Amino acid sequence: MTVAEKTMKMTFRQAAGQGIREAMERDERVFLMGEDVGRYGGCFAVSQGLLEEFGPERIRDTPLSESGFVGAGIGASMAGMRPIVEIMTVNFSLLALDQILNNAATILHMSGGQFNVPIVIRMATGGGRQLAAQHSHSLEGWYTHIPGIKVLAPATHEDVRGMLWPALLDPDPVLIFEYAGMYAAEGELSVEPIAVDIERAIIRRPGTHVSLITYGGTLAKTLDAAEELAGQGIDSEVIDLRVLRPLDTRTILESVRKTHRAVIIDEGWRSGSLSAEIMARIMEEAFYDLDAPVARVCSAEVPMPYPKHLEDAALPQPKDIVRAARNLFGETDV
Amino acid sequence: MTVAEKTMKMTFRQAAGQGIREAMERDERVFLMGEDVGRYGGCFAVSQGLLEEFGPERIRDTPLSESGFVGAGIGASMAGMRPIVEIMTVNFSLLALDQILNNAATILHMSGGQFNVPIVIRMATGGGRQLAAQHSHSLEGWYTHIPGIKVLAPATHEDVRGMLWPALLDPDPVLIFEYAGMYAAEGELSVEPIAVDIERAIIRRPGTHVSLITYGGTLAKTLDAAEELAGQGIDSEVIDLRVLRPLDTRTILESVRKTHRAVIIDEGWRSGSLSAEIMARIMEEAFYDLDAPVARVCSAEVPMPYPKHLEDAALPQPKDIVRAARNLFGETDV
Amino acid sequence: MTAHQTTIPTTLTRERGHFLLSEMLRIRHFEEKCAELYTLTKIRGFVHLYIGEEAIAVGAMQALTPEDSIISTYREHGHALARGINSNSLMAEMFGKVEGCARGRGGSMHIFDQDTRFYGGNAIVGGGIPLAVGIALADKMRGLPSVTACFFGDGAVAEGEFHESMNLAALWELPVLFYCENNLYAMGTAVERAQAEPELVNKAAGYRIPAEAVDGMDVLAVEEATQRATEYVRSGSGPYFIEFRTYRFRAHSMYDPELYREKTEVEAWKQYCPIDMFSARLREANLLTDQEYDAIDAAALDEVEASVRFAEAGEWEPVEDLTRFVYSEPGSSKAEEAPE
Amino acid sequence: MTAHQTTIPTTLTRERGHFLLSEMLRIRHFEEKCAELYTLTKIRGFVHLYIGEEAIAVGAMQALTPEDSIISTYREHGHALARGINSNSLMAEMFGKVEGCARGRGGSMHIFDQDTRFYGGNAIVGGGIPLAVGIALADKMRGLPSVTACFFGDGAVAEGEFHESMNLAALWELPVLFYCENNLYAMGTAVERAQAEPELVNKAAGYRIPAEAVDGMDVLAVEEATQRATEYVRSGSGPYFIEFRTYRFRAHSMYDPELYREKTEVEAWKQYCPIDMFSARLREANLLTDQEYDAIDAAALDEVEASVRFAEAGEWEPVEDLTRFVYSEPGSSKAEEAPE
Ligand SMILES: Cc1ncc(C[n+]2csc(CCOP(=O)(O)OP(=O)(O)O)c2C)c(N)n1
Ligand SMILES: Cc1ncc(C[n+]2csc(CCOP(=O)(O)OP(=O)(O)O)c2C)c(N)n1
Ligand SMILES: [Mg+2]
Ligand SMILES: [Mg+2]
Repeated sequence: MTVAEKTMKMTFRQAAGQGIREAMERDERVFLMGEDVGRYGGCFAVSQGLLEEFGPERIRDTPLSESGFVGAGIGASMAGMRPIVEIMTVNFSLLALDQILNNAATILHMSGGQFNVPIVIRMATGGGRQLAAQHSHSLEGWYTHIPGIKVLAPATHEDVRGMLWPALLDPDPVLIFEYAGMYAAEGELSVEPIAVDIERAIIRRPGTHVSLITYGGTLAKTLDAAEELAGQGIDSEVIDLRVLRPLDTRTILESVRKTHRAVIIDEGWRSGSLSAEIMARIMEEAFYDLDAPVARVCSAEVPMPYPKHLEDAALPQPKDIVRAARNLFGETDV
Repeated sequence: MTVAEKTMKMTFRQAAGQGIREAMERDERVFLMGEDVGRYGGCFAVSQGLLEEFGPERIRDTPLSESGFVGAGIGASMAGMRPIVEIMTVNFSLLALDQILNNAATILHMSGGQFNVPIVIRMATGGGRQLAAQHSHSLEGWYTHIPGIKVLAPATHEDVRGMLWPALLDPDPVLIFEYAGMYAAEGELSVEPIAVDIERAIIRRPGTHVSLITYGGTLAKTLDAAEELAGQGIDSEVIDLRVLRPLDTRTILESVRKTHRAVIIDEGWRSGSLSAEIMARIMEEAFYDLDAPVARVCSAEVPMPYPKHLEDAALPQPKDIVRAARNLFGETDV
Repeated sequence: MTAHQTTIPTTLTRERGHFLLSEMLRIRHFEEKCAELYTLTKIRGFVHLYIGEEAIAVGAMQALTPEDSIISTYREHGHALARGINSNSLMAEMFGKVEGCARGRGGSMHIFDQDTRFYGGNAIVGGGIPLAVGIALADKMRGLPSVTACFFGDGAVAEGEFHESMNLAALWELPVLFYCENNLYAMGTAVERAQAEPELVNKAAGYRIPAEAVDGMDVLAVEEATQRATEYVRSGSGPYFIEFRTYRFRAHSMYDPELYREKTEVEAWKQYCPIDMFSARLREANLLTDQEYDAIDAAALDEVEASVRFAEAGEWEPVEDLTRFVYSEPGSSKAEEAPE
Repeated sequence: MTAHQTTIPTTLTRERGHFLLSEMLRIRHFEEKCAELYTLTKIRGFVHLYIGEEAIAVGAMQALTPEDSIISTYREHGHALARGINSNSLMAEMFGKVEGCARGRGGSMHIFDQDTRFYGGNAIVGGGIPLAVGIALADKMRGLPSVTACFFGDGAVAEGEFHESMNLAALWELPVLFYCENNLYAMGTAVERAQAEPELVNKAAGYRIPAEAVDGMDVLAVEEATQRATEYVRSGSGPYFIEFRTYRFRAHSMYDPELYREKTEVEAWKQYCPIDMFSARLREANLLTDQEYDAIDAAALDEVEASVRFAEAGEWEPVEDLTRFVYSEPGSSKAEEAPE
């Protein structure tokens, strides 16, 4: 084993924290700002220990003022710093949406290219923890509608750690959505940081019969479904989009042109979720390659209910993915 | 001509105002609240004259506090009133989005059906007036992602006046998007108010070769394109969606099953606009009826530039619709 | 924290003293049970305990009539119980059972109850404050004598919605009681590290709203101040702001390792436990015997145990009903009251 | 409005007096020309004139160095000119020509200029205020002695972002000059119908920010106050808030029929025209002759006429470039400064 291949184990939250640590060490213009990132250690303990390492100037606790501190991050990025702004969860990001859409996403353009906004905004997303209707949104797909920003969704330990630095190098605003349900998961990643390509999707499982297209929190469920399908003779290709805006359409199309069938899986509410845009692109560019209509597995169109059995029913599950994929082959096919 | 068929002429803004007047007269629980709806007469002069008619309690000027007064409207609706809350334009609605998504859309559900939120929120939308990057959004499609709210987009004088009362009768939150570029347009409408069906789309022009599916501000452009296409031998059916959530999928599918071809036209930024969801539904339910992939004509993915020639280029235009429709037939077809 | 009252006004009857004590004990035991049930995974999601702050909910509710309204936060079990929401339906809600006051859809953070005009626990910090303004606006426009009590934390004061709501309520002279429960922390952020003006009572001047700071560990002080405030607001003079100085004895939620405060600080504040202090004062004034205390305590415990049995026996909502309550159901519509 | 100063301090030189007068006249003529060009449809979209308020921009800019930053609103032509943005590129921007300071992409409401650290006209009321906090934070973290002047209207004070930003700046002791241009109206809404506390200067106390109200029609009063404020802020003492009392002589934008205020009120305020008052004082103090005034006036007019010629001669950006500046272009990226 060469040095670069040495690996270590840590949780998803630790991997995210490690990414922050490495970025802070690399560039002194980088700082982390958000509610309870310091003394509390981060509401998901992502930044635990960083205050001690980097001090309160660079690990900056903010008051509860999402619009204020996101706007401040935008301003700071325009004036020479490289802020990582943490919004605790996507649910609270609505309070900062004016700053994100009307300022972060437009200023480069409005200023005719003079002022870029090199901010990184991180937030947790997703349901599945019985947090009910105001704390379970999966709105990352929604953010992909906004020109001027980039949207990333790490689905692995390597990605959550390794996407941050390229995101900081990006001259434009980058939003990173971390799936909250993954924070506690243990995983393996290389000792030396690996720079992640934040332009391209990645194929997590090659296959030939059907393309299962997903990202973030539903990747694991999709891989489970792929295993199940394999047992039933259906060989799926699993695409982890990773970059939700701009979408890596090429990787999607190449896969669909090979498999002729696709299922999109995302945790957004069905109508208007990212799945719709992907279906539209496949319709536009690979219609004649399809052997069956593209299907999708999304969340039920309901504010998240608190009880577990209802939440489970509202969220995409491996069995739903399996069913959707099998349907594409009709009853007797394969 | 019978009494019910008597018509009158007025502008779109007056028709909207007339709808408010009629609702205020019908139900004393109805009141209008928003920035400059009173003394100023409404930023688009929609409510001009209403202050004098109904007084400052029911035509209620608010401070610049979008989150505050939208939230107050939600509270007032829960406590027995029927507020019409005006947000000047969709661009500022981002400041109130937390209230709309996390409260208006969830409270009925979170309370297990106890508290409904019979609020109507009106706002102007759309570009085309050289108002540049922060004042030209078309985000109504975005709002259709939210379960728990209903989204209307009147495209005619009759609709902008006649949708308000059924929206107020609806026990749940209804958002009404008025296309700002239409306010000055003269049009005809019946003297007696006609209740508009806020469940169904409407076919504005029957046709057999291709379905042109649109709503609101792009309806007129689409009808122009349909005329142009007719001259070229293509007979289009123009669907005005009117109700953007919940979508009247049936009317869409019936039309597509008849024409076998469709173009969606909306002013949202292409990626993730309402067009994507409609394409997804056609994919899911009418894939085998299609003779060509569904196409779309949307706005360029750019914050709106100020100069007219660039804005025109960014927005969907009749010629783009014509081109997209013709493309569906190939060069030699028809 | 300044000195706490140690005596009892002579006007306080034995019965009333016992009632207030009982109300605080009901909340305390209910929540201690919740913590236990959480470790048993009977209750899930986020649970925020009110332990240490009971005097505020109990004191403040005394001034309200059934026609008044309440807006609260995710830390609302105390408000819910003190407002009179049945502990059975509250516990069933904690479990997520259909017998819960919100059919189990809301859970700990979203207690709603129409009968008591309890307009919800809101889990977006500051998100409930504009709702309170709106409820008060409706009441005023309808000519009702009702007031709306709006509870929120010190952390919420930094949010824009606080500012917008204070201004609206004052501008329109609405009957809102702004009740700030300053427990010195918003999660791990101490108030002086979140507020340039940490004396939150001083915020009200910027909106010309009368305000006072009140010892939130003293149920009688709370009761007295909120009676005055409620009368003021009910008389049509506009809103009122009270900063209750208090402390949460437990972690922010069940996941919080409390790295941000010293154990000694917590211990010091526990000396001011609202229940202990009040029962000591009652004893001092010969209004409470040990036996009486034990009986009150036991009754509170019994009620909690009964609520657990009730919740355990409750039903899960059928999965087929998943998408109910996204839109109103025919028949449940308020629109039927409409004139046309 | 209280009495205005009518004399001139003896320290004011003739040259300086002429300069300040000239600056105000440049703005006045520039905007009068804009109004004319608007009716000719050379300028489109929304245009908000600063006429009547020129003393604030001109006075306040005197205290700033080139390293300081400015955040403004859609009513920013005055700030832009006083800050030193070339009138040619400003007028070209109004036309939407590629020679405009923002390549014509922004237009009247979005003047940006990197050279003068002019961080933009922002058309979302209150939306620029958090940006100012962030710029000041960056400057402070980088150890620079720069300050950020943030202009906004009385209407913006009601927005949550004002509140959040004031708190952040004060909490972190950031070098922000909060400059509230209180022209008594937000569109058609008079300040006393929008603010429960219409004395906006009193808002600052809620954040422990020092504050004063200043006669915004008096360029010398503005200059003096902003010099003091800027020194205070530059010394590292934290933010400062000034409420400038002023009035807009024209409609809110080009579409406003001004139903909400009496003509007599407008006429009364026009008596306090900052240009007339200041030139009268200069004459009174024998620092200005009629000839000199005419020469200054003519130079300002000439500059404006030249800017129109410049703008007319400018180019439209090619349509093929429509989607430029959505993301940074290779080579323009600031990321290249990054260490790795
Ligand atoms: C808008 C928003 N931001 C962040 C959170 C996460 N959060 C939940 S409670 C809390 C602290 C609130 O503190 P405070 O208002 O003092 O109330 P307390 O919990 O002390 O009762 C935070 C930051 C949230 N729920 N909503
Ligand atoms: C968030 C937001 N709400 C509403 C508007 C529409 N609007 C533009 S200017 C204005 C009035 C602002 O008044 P003020 O802050 O006093 O500034 P002034 O125009 O008087 O200079 C309004 C309501 C807006 N641009 N942004
Ligand atoms: Mg607190
Ligand atoms: Mg103003």
